[in-house]
Amino acid sequence: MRYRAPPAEALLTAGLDAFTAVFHRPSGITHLLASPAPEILTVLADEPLDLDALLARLADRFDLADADRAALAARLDELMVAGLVEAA
Amino acid sequence: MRHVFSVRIGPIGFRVGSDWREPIDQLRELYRYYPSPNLPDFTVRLEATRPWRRLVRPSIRIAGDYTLPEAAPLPLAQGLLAAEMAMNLQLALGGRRHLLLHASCVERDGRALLMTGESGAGKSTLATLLAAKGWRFMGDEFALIDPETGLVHAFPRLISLKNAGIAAAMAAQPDARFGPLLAGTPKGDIRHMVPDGLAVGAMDEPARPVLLLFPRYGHAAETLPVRGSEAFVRLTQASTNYVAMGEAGFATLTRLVRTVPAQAIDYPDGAAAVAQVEALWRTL
Amino acid sequence: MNDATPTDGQDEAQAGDDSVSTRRRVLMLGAVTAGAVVSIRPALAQTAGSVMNCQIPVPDLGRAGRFIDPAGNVVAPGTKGAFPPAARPFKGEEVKRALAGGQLPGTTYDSNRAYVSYIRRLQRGQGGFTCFASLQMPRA
Amino acid sequence: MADALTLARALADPQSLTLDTDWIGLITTARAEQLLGTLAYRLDGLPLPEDVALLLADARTAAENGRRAALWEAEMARRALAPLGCAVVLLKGTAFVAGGLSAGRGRSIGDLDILVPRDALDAVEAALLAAGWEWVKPDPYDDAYYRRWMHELPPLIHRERDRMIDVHHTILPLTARIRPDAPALLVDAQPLGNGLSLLSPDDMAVHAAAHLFADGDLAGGLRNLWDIHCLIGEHGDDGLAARARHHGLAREMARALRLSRRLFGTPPPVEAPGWSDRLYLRRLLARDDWGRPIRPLTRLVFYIRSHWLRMPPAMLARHLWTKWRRG
Repeated sequence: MRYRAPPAEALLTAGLDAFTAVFHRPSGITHLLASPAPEILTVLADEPLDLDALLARLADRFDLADADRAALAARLDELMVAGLVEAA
Repeated sequence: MRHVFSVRIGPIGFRVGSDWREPIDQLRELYRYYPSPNLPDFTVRLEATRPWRRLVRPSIRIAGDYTLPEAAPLPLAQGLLAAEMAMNLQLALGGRRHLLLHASCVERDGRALLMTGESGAGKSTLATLLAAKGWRFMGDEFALIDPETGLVHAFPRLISLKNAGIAAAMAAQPDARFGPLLAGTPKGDIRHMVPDGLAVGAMDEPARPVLLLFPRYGHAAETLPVRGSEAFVRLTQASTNYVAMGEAGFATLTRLVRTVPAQAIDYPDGAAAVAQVEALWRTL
Repeated sequence: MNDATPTDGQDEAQAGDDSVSTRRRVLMLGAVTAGAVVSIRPALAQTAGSVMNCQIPVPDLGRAGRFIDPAGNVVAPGTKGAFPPAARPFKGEEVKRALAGGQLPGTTYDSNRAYVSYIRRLQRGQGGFTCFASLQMPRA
Repeated sequence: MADALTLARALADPQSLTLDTDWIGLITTARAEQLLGTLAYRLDGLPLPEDVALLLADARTAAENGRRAALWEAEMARRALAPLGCAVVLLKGTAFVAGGLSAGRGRSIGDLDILVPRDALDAVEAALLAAGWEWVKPDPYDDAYYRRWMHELPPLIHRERDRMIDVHHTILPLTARIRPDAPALLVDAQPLGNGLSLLSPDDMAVHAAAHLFADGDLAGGLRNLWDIHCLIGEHGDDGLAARARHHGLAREMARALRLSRRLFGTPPPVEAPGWSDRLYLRRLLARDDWGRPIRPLTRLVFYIRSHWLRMPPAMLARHLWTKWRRG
């Protein structure tokens, strides 16, 4: 399964200390995101990716302290429940 | 309706209709120095729960543009309270031109201090104490943030004093005008106080928010900074229309918490709180 | 009404991230304990409760006339061991006292327990829920 | 006594409003009939007093936020139901805005209403429960009642978004004497291209008429009649009468056309309103300039009628008896 995030223009973001406040235009819902959720959305905004490709892409851009596939899947589940990520 | 009264409080206009004369007479007296609206934003109805309850054991149903199905009826003797609750409810549920924060607000030199917290935290008491010290009282229920400018607009409705607060306020401000004592309401004894002349006279002048306080009564004096993310979440919960305002609400609130410092203050009594606030104000 | 405000645990996981600008940022995928997404929900109940004087009918109007069993379920009128509907809706303050261990007016020890169980089980969309939720808000 | 006729005229012919209009009365009536957003779009661009223009601009913003929330709820239902592969047809307000129809302009939208095939009902229910929707009433009696007698699942609410969904398998309760052809509704539904569909234009109008006159007590009826006016204004009435007859709803559709013609000037010339139409008009307009419901006797007649439509006589007697005992 591949994951799709909304295009950048669908989100308004505001950094608030350690968090990112996100207004999701299609839903009108505000979310407060903690890392790594904003980073996942940024990477997926370019193109839909499956779990392994996403993990690789994140590893390209960041020093992953725990390149944990299950942890990433759990984060994606949270984003899907919130409607910020959907199955492509 | 039989008896009608219109009033503008800050930028918000109300039209109140009533099956009885008494609440309207009381409103007219207490809001004597307030202007009339060109076009009321909201309509409030104080109506009999049943046709015969207009005369027999009169019981007021609070109605209007917006209602809560669970609102309890009130006896006619508490008609003024019913009108005030109903006006607050219209704004809380129907207001869309401003981001509404459940907060009290005072102003000095064109700069506004916002205080928000649960009822009992003392935001209303603090606002009246500061007003007695020369600050301009802008409101003790809602602060109205303008999405275009980020300025806060005053909403200086009648101040609702409760229980022990009644005697304290009457002692502190013997010249103020008071409504009738409403004994035994669901919120205890209540008496309304008319905001002072400065508050009413300058109510059309907005102010720039410069400090956000989360006061807490009954603890040793302490002042702690509140981070933007925490202030943001707490204010979304202190707003009646944050979600309904959509994108404008998000832009307004993120701008507020990113530009205005927030502090939590615990205070043991009013005098200490005023000292804490004025100390914070000097650091700005 | 959101019940999951960000936790301090999350913050610690984040601390220092912003200060690192020259090096590549470190990302932890599994560090968040309370979740990485908190969605903001309308706060109507809390604020409505503070500007309004609310009441809770037992049971709600959609099920008026039906009985309340000792566990707080709504059951058919006349069910053995269940209690008839409350004669009048309870006021917010009365419910608050009952939730704190007091007794609802006009109730017996047993019917009070049944009614309080019913009120505790109220859900969104049911009559009285907004009032109940406003009473549940933590007091600072 | 003032009634909602001023509002109906303002919607039908905004140019007819004069500057000395009782604006607050008009606005209050429109709010109470859930038509303020609609009115705000109808009056957009006309010369208006400044305060009126500002208030109506707020109402348009509010309607736009409501439109977005309604479409998002449909999208979330689509995501939850996509794996089932069954038809999911949007109904009422959400359908109007999803189709970009004039009936959706400024319309207030509450619950999400969808139509699915009856044999997919169990799977739809399970998929929604798995995706975060919950029963509003965890009450076995009500549940049994719904499943036996209603045209929809008991209402579900989403635990995060607090929005209700009504899942229908036909457009009238099974207790009603009229049985619309539900499979035909699904067969002729028009796909939106994203996995969701809309009823055909004729079926949309027939559904609106059924909802207005064959179900319920006409509460909010003025808005529903405005929907019908807009739908017919946009798609015409070719074949409409025949389609309504096919669903057993010819009388309801004809009445809708007569009343909509009378109140809003809907184009197709139809026969003149009869004496019973006058009673319906009295009910549809039973709202004064303070937003109060008026004409209690007329309202009572339609309240009793709504139960008559839904229930067999013995069941009705039992129901009214229970209601009466409750006071």
